[in-house]
Amino acid sequence: MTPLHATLLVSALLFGVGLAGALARRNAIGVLIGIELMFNAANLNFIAFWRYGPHPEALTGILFVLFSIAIAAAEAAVGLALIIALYRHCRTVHLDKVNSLKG
Amino acid sequence: MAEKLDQIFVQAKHELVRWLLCHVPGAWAEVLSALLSIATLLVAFAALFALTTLLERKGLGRIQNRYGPNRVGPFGLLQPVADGIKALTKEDVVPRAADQVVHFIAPLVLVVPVFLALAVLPVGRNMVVVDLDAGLLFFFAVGAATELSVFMAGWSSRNKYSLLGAMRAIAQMISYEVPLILSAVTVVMMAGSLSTVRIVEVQAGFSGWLPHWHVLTPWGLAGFLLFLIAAAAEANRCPFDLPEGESEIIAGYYIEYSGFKFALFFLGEYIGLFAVSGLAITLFLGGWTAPLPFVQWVPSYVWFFLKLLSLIAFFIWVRGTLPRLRMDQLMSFAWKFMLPLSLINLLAAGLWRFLPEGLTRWAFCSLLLAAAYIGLGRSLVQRRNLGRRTYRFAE
Amino acid sequence: MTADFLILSLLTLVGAVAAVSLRNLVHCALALAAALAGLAGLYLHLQAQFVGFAQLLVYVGAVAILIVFAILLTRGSDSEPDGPPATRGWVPGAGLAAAAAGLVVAAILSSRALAPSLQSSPEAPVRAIGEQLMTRYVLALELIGILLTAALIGAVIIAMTLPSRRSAEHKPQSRTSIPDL
Amino acid sequence: MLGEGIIKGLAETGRNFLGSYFEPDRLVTVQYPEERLPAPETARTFPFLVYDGDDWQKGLRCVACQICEKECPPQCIYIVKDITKKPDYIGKLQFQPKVFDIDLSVCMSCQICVEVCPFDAIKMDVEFELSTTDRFGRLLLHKAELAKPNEYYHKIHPAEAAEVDARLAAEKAKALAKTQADAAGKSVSPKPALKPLAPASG
Repeated sequence: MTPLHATLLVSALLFGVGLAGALARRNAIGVLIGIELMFNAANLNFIAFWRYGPHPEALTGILFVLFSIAIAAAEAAVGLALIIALYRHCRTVHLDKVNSLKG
Repeated sequence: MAEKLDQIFVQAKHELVRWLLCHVPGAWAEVLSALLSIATLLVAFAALFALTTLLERKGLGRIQNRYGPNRVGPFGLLQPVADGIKALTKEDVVPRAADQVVHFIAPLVLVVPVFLALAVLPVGRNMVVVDLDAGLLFFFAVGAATELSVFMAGWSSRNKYSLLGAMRAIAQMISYEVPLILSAVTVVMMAGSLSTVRIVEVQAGFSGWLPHWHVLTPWGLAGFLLFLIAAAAEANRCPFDLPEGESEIIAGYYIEYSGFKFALFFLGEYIGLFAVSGLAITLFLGGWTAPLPFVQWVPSYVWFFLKLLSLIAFFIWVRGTLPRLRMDQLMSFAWKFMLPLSLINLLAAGLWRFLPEGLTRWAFCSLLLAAAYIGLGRSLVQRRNLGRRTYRFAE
Repeated sequence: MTADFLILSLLTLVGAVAAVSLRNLVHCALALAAALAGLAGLYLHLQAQFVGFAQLLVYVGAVAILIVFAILLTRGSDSEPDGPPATRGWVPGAGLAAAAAGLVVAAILSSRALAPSLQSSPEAPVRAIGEQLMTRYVLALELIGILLTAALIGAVIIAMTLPSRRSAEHKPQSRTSIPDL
Repeated sequence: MLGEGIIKGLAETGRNFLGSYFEPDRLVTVQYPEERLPAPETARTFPFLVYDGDDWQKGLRCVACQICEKECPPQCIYIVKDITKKPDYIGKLQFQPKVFDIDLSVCMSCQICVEVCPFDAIKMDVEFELSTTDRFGRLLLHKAELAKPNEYYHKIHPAEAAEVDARLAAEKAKALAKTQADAAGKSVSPKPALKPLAPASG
């Protein structure tokens, strides 16, 4: 197994774990944690392909990951602000209990 | 001779590695070299920590017209040893309600990154553990972990005061990290590099009597002062020691720590102060370079540690002078004064870069910064003592 | 496949599993921070120094702290006393995730295009990254700037309570509406 | 302007710092074990027993009347009276305490024993370095450790001791005069002896 394979496997497993978390958690913050993990699994792929790819001098993977990190930071901030607003509205962050369409 | 004295530690390391390589395989050369550097750094800064605790207590005592510790050893010089023995032999009390694992890990998460941050500081000519291409980014990245450790300590203790202290500490660290990094960015703009070694090299050299230190330019002076204030806030030093205000939240996030874990927090806090002071020296005070041309024969590491000690002395002096800020004052100072001023400083640094050399750019940058300082300061003071406090319940 | 790679990927995966399975949300957030720090280590292992440090600065320094703050601000969310931490339909969720991961793993293992991976050791100097950012990707950089500003303002507005609305809506519970840390 | 106050404050503390090296008057701390302040006249810690003369066993002023034992609020005094009278330092026969113990760990330094003692036999000491590793042995003082000469009393409380000495001397002189008068009056008539005493005591 080449290093590229190994890195991609780690990335795939990380994505699986994140997906499981996002789908199965009851808590909105837990779901957000799962989404962050999936984001990072994708980033690892970019770095791996940059490192072992044919044109590392173009730095495409690196720059993509940098932008992705910036977007992830914005996503986390907005997501958590949404969760706080949700909590203020429904007094809970358990997604099972947030089941009415009417505010 | 001067050259030899300057490089004595570097030479000693090379000799030692060569001698050790007679006994171990050659592939270990790099590991050995790194280990030797790390060991030296650990010993030097731990010794400096011991010295600083003594100096701080002595200095504060003198400021308050007291003697300070003078009982253990001559002039109290062995006081740190006594303190260390005390910390090591004290009982380690962990609250029953505490989160045992997080409570245990928190001091380690503080100490390890703080020592890591020292790795990129050039303490002398050719004396840096790693010369990273992105050294400055590394420093700030590992510094970010301390916030998490503060939270872990405060949350895991299950004590309302420790949690309050942790929340205060995190809010303060995040707020002051912005001006800290922005004022460091000016230097990066000028040096054109994130490498700490390169930044020091840019400042080596003299024009006439004056060294090419960044602090001797208008933007550098403003940046240095902003950096120093933000550094004091990052290191939880007085007057920004709200997270551990003994008189209000009884030592904040390490209220439930005792014995050796408390000593680790104490150590981490001081090493953090050294690291951020060392960075201030590297960025603005010319690192290990000599201040005047005719004292260049003095070894470079002596200059670095002299500058470090004088910065520490300044921090002690400030601690002995200023009272603690209020939380709302702290926040309005960060966001309404430090942040705009550091942005304007960024602008001034850019102008300095592109204006032609001479008196005009001096006058222009100085005027810009002075006007910003006076204007922001006036608006801050007019809002009755750094911003009026609004009470929610106690009207 | 070196020892440091194994250790770092183990740290990342164990941290990730802990982050999605632990009961206490603060533990989850700390485990997430550990996983992301391990990932930063992996980036360093893959010689992407700048990205690794940026990852550490943004994720461990900012996102983890943000999550922790959100947990503490939404009271009662840090523990889940009633029932398992997962939804009732966690079996299909986990099954779906396992299927997705298995599919990707199978694809990776059977892929022939990946086989001749290059053993070069590329460098990503900070200067080169900066030059790329300022020339080829300058539009993207500006867009990111706008996005971050918009996200900043948006987050503040979403999370902010307007004084008038709050006093109108929560007047009877005004004592409990103060976030009790 | 912002920052003026900080500079002023720094100057002030800087002056304090430097001044502490050049003006010894600034440092008011007493370096205790090496240098110590003299105890004030009215200082008091725990009681001790005064004796006259050279031999403490003979010279104790205490006659074991046990008033102090009864009055002591925390009851830290323990006295066993001697059954027989013994000659004191001038040869007069007196009762003396066989045992006189004070438990310093109980004593609260209230000085009531001193006030109630009719013989000026018990006084307050100024000795304060009493820390010991043996709480039960070393803090329970016996007669031998409690007895201290009158000269020591003069040293620690000069004015008070002079007053006490003067009073004792006056009483002694009065007693002497009375015994002489008694001796003289006994030959004449024993009856009016009480009369001149009544207004004096009232």
